[in-house]
Amino acid sequence: MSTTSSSHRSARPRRRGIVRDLLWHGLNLGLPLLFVVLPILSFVLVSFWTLTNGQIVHTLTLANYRAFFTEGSYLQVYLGTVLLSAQVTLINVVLAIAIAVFIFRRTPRVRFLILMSFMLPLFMSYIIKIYSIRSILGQRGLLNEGLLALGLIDQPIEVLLFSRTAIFIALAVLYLPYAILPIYLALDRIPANYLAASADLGATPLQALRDIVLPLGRPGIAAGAVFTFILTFGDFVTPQMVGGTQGFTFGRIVFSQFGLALNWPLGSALAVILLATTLLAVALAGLTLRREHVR
Amino acid sequence: GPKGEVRLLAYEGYADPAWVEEFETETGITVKVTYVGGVDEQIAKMKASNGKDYDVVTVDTASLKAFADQKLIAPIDKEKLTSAKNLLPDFQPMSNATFGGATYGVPWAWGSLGMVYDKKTFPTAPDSWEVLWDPRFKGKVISLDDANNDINFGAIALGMKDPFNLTDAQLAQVKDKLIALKKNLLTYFAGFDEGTTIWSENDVVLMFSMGELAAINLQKKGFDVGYVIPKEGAVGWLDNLTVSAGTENTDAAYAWMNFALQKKIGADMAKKYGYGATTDAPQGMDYANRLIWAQNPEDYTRRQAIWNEVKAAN
Amino acid sequence: MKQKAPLLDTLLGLVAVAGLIALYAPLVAVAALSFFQITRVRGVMGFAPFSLEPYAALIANGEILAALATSLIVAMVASLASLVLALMFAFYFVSARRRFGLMMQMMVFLPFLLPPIITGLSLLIAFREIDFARGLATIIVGHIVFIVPVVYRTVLVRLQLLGGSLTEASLDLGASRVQTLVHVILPQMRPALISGALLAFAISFDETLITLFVAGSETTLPIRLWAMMRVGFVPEINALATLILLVTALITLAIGLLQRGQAERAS
Amino acid sequence: MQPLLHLENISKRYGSVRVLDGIDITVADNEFLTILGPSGSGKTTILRIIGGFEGIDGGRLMFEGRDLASVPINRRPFNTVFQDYALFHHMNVAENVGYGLKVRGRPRAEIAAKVADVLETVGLGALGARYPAQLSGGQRQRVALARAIICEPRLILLDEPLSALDVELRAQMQRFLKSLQRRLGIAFVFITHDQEEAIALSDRIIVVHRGRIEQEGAPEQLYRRPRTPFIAAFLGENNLIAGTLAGVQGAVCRVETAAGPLHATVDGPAPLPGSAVLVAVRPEHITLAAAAPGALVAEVVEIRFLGANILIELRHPALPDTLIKVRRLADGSTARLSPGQRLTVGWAADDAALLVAKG
Amino acid sequence: MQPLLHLENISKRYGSVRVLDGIDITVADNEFLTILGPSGSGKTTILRIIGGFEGIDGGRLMFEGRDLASVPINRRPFNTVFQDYALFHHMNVAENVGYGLKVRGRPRAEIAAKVADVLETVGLGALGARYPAQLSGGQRQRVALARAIICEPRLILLDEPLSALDVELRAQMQRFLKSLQRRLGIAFVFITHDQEEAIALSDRIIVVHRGRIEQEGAPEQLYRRPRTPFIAAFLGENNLIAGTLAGVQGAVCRVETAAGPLHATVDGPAPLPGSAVLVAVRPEHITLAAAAPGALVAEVVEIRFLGANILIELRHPALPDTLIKVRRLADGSTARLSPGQRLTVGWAADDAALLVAKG
Ligand SMILES: Nc1ncnc2c1ncn2[C@@H]1O[C@H](COP(=O)(O)OP(=O)(O)OP(=O)(O)O)[C@@H](O)[C@H]1O
Ligand SMILES: Nc1ncnc2c1ncn2[C@@H]1O[C@H](COP(=O)(O)OP(=O)(O)OP(=O)(O)O)[C@@H](O)[C@H]1O
Ligand SMILES: NCCCCNCCCN
Ligand SMILES: [Mg+2]
Ligand SMILES: [Mg+2]
Repeated sequence: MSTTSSSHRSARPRRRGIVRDLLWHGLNLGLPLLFVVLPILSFVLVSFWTLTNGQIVHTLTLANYRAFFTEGSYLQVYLGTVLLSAQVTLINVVLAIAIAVFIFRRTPRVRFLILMSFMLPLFMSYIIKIYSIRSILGQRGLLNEGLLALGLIDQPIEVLLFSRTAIFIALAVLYLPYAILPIYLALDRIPANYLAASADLGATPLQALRDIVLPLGRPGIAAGAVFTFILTFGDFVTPQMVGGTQGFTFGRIVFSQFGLALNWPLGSALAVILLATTLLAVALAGLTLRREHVR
Repeated sequence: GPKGEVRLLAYEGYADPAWVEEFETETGITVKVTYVGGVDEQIAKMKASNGKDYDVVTVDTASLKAFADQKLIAPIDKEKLTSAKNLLPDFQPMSNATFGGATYGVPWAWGSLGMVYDKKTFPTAPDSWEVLWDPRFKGKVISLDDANNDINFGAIALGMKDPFNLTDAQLAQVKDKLIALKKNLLTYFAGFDEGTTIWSENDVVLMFSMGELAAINLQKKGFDVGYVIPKEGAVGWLDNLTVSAGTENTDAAYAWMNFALQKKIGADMAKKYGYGATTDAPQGMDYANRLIWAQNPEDYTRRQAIWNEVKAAN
Repeated sequence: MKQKAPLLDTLLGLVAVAGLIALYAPLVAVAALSFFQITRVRGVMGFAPFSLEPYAALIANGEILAALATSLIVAMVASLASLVLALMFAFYFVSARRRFGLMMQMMVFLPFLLPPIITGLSLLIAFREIDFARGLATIIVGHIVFIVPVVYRTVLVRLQLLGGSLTEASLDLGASRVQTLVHVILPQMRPALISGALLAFAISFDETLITLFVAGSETTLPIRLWAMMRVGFVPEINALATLILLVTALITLAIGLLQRGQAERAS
Repeated sequence: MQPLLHLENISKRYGSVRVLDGIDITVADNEFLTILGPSGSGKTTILRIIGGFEGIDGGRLMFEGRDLASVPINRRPFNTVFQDYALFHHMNVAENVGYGLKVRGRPRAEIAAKVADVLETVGLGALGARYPAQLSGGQRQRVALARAIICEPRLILLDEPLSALDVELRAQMQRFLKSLQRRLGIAFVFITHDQEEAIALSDRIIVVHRGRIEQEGAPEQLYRRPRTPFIAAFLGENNLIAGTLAGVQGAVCRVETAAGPLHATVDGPAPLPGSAVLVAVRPEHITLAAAAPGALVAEVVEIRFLGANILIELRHPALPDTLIKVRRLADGSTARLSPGQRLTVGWAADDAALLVAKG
Repeated sequence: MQPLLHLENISKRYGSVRVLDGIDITVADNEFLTILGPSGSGKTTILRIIGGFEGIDGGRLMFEGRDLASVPINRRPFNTVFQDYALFHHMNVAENVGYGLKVRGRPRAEIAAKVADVLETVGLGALGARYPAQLSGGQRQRVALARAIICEPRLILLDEPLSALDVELRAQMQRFLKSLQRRLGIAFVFITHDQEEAIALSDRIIVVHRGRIEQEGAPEQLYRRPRTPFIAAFLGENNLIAGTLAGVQGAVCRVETAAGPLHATVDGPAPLPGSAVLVAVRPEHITLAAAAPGALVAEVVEIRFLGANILIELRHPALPDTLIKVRRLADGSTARLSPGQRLTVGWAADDAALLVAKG
């Protein structure tokens, strides 16, 4: 336990008990090592093996990685999925910023309740929600039927479901709360008198937004973007269920290697590539935080 | 797991709560059911734990060999399988589950991957799979999403003799055929229910289905649909009860299998879920002889890759 | 003090309302369907009259209720444990040498960056290797591994903004580090902790793909739903989803009202 | 002439606590107005109301005859130096200072030049690239000051802007503020608790006490003619001796006190004889002489060195609770004094003010 | 006798900026030590090092002969009043103040009683239930003070604790601090930029300048015998006139300046004749007389009313850049002065200090 000031770091007095230090480092580095890294590392190892005639060959090679770039449509699907996730991330982060700012501009007494009303949908099973989204957006779904009944349209709108648009809508709806929460939590810590000061100096609300609220919300925005990108990039169920013939994503390819295809080496290699991508996303988000200075 | 417990790895409908209750009171053995959504999941799970988490696993004929090759299931000890006598004569030899001199599964439930059609659009049942490719029905066709069975289905639609052992050239043909179908599709679906739900919420008239249950469910919902095995034939699937290679409760495993293979259980399953039982002749499923019974295919890995290509195609 | 900006507020308000409608439409549909089932007569949509049948069916469905109970236990234990771990990691990050902090953070983040199937399978293999029986415990571990990164981020963002002077003041007044944690830091982080815990709970409660692998023969609600997708959901699922939502809403409201008192004084 | 700013009968409450009650203040163009008052008296609240950060529960706020009610903060031609600085911790010093120009869309080069200029003025020329967390308390205060003055507003609101500065810098900043005010022709509303600073800088001082205006006027006027015991004691030091008004001759009053009869001058109409009154004498107005019979003789208790001044505290046997304070220049003239010495304490009747004692 | 606290040759840098350089300070038991210095000189840093909030880059910190390096903040028997208060905003005033006792596990009733007591002392008796956000700046500062003193530590560290308080309250708090210190027998390390306060309160003053100790000593000693031009100018006002040392007679030196020869007294060994020196004369030591030929005659530029004092600024034609400041009691004796008047400026050689001018 400590504070964030770098000064405090140096202030931490040398412990009498090395034991306590060891325990502290042990817990923080050992637990993740044991429960996360070791299991996953063994998997990364698999990615350097190959499957030949249905048998795993335990020689280290880059064949699977080569396959990603050269064979079949892995690369194409991968790029399509990156694009899809990036687009959803962009839209969701923009929406989430707007919503977080909206909540932030309410009086303190109602903020938490509004925030929570945006979190509540997370408590309904996501499978059920996808089903529900589908039943709303279908050609004979509640939306079309409703619009037809109201006479607002005379033909069902078809692109709502089984299209890229549908993937967009569904992913955006499913993952929006994950973007709102971190952004709002960051805004919530902005000292009230900063806004007073910026207004005093002549900033319009929009300028205050640009210069104070968003820069100080940046760690939250980065976190929200990373959450959204990773979750959508890894989600292969939603695109599959609402994307129709367009719903084939990279996650699906990864998944398919671990079933009857029994191609664990390729699956692992593809997973490592997925990991590298998300790491890149995190690094990019991290870059935007460079200039952040803690009080 | 502890003795006195049997752990099932099963599909929905293979471990009805009523049966479980009856079995538990009868034998004093507790039942733990783990449901899976598909064979891919099932094999990944079994492989990662060397089968140690389950005692009885339902495996379809087409993937039995893969399970056996990976040493995930153990040969059946026919001595202990006292209910084998209840099997219909056709299933008695368990030839579908026998290779390398050992028998790995007991036939348990079967069905077909036939065509569901809208009776308003088709007053008479379409007789060929070709209708799915008919541009007139573009956007009104849906298809099962299952790497192995889609390739089987493509081969069958193309009239290939042995859909389970395809040459490179044949596979290429099948792939093109499936890509061509894709252009006509509204979407793929992955389970019985997905198929029927999508049907009911969209303007769909044709479906390469997951089986009888699709039609039954749609009819229950008030849709006027029919189920047909086209002239080219259709994949027949047969799920088997197998004993996990990792089991420590062999006796409990056999107890469950013997219990499940009773005629009354089979009849109940047919009634509740529309699957064909292996212990009783199912009503209305009179096309068993026209089905092309699924076998272990030439190369799963390959098929998966091809299927991925189809799905990635534009 | 809030600078007045009617245009901005209207605009943001519209986005917020649109967001709420989009988020709640699927929920409302499910809730509605739990009372009025859709009927299709020859493909024409209609609604059955109001009925509580799905709720009655739910009460009778022991299998689903058992799965629900399992899910609740798992989510409760996993989210609490994740909260504690996330806090520990966050403190480690801000206090340890930067290199160590980054190392820890990278490791903690991994499961969140990987496809869940990899996390699930790797854990399953690890459990197998050390011969650790799959059961509730392995599910909980699997969930923790996946949830911690999310909660950690949430907590860390807040902790970093907290600043050091309050901690310094507390230590100066003679509080131990633990006392400082309990009396100063945690209260300051309350919103992040509550939100973090709720988020953790929600994720765990809905976690499917990792659970699928680490579950052994235990069945959580999402696993049950996942398998049910093949042959279709029974109507009681809608009832269950509706009830869960209702209970969650009530709990959240209660917490929200409590928070409100806090906000008033401390702002 | 119409005042630049007019606070008309403003009142303000927080919940059930009334913090401002019928405040009426005018600020003239180019005026240096200081608000002085004890801690918690409502000074900051007045400033926040002018700035637009707080709403009001009664009254009006007029700027050049226009009601400011509907003018948002960012359109008010005022700038504020906040008591807690409110520096943006994510911007460096130069960015903080240049912010007001940036939001006005001024060209970069102009901003850079002005920022450099103002930073130079406040003595922070070299620290433009530092972040607030890397500054000392006084340096932060100067950044806040620089940030407010760079916009050259019509009115600058300053909440104790010099309180964290050392004497030298403070004197320098005072000179700077004063010259700035003259050069720009802008009005300053200044809060300080340092009376010497208030007196030295202000054209006018308003003393606030418990949310009300106690007295206002030019510095010397307030210092020389306090109208209430509170002002007498608050603005500079005063010796207050309680007594009863015995008689009035013109402006000179005779007051009966425990130490005997004293004389004081009344400003305005005298209270009724018999009233409880206070005689107020400034420490610098008291003369000390050798003890003489019949005079007001007190004993030196302590001699306190204050730097430029020396404070001599004496006690009169009849006034055991009141220390009589006498101020002298530390120029050596008091060298012969020592505790225990008995001296005659005296003052010119004109230097003693008569005040009505309150409840 | 071993000092209570000993900072031995402490140095500290932030990145490449060296902020403390070979600081050596001892604090004796029951001593009131003030650290004085310009803004940014390193005062707060010294306090933070004592408190344990900052590490050091060189030197040692000894408490009663024990090295404090391994003693964590919460085990150091010191309490701090932070410059920015650092109040816990989620606790009300009473909870803030009682916190130090609570973490020591004192019984509730005792805490409540002590809190009430201390709050009374700092004049916040009624505000125990308020939250920091509901207080004025000065009130917050008093809460911070109350919170630190309630624990009755061996040493109290105070970073400008009185700077937001008005004169009255400040005098009251000064008395309170002084009496507290005597009553508890604890040492105070006090930072202030108010020299008068420093002089009035301290047993000893240490002046810090650019991270180094410039001079230390008793208040009067520092005021009367500054050893460097910096101290002369920083601690109280001084008139500094530059010149060249022409001759020395005993302690009295003759200095050639633009305004002619002046006399000053040197403290210690005199510099070599020909050295650049400064003559430092306190404003209160300057006498004014009618202009006389051959004398130092200057013209009154401005007469500034400061309250108890009056500051007269004069300019000598040969010293156009130096205002000569003269301080007088505002007792009416300066009434006849007016700008433009020409007067002879004089002082006793003993009151003029000779200082070596620095590079
Ligand atoms: N984190 C930091 N990084 C870089 N420089 C710093 C940092 N903190 C303080 N400084 C610098 O160190 C010097 C000493 O700072 P310190 O706060 O000790 O000054 P101070 O004497 O207390 O001043 P003040 O009277 O203005 O409070 C200042 O010049 C300041 O700018
Ligand atoms: N949010 C609030 N709720 C309740 N009371 C408040 C609030 N803000 C301020 N007050 C009270 O209003 C009174 C006036 O506060 P204000 O800040 O204007 O005082 P001030 O004159 O600036 O004092 P200081 O010299 O200490 O800064 C104080 O008694 C304070 O406690
Ligand atoms: N839900 C039970 C249906 C079982 C179907 N098994 C067929 C396997 C096809 N790969
Ligand atoms: Mg104030
Ligand atoms: Mg400081």
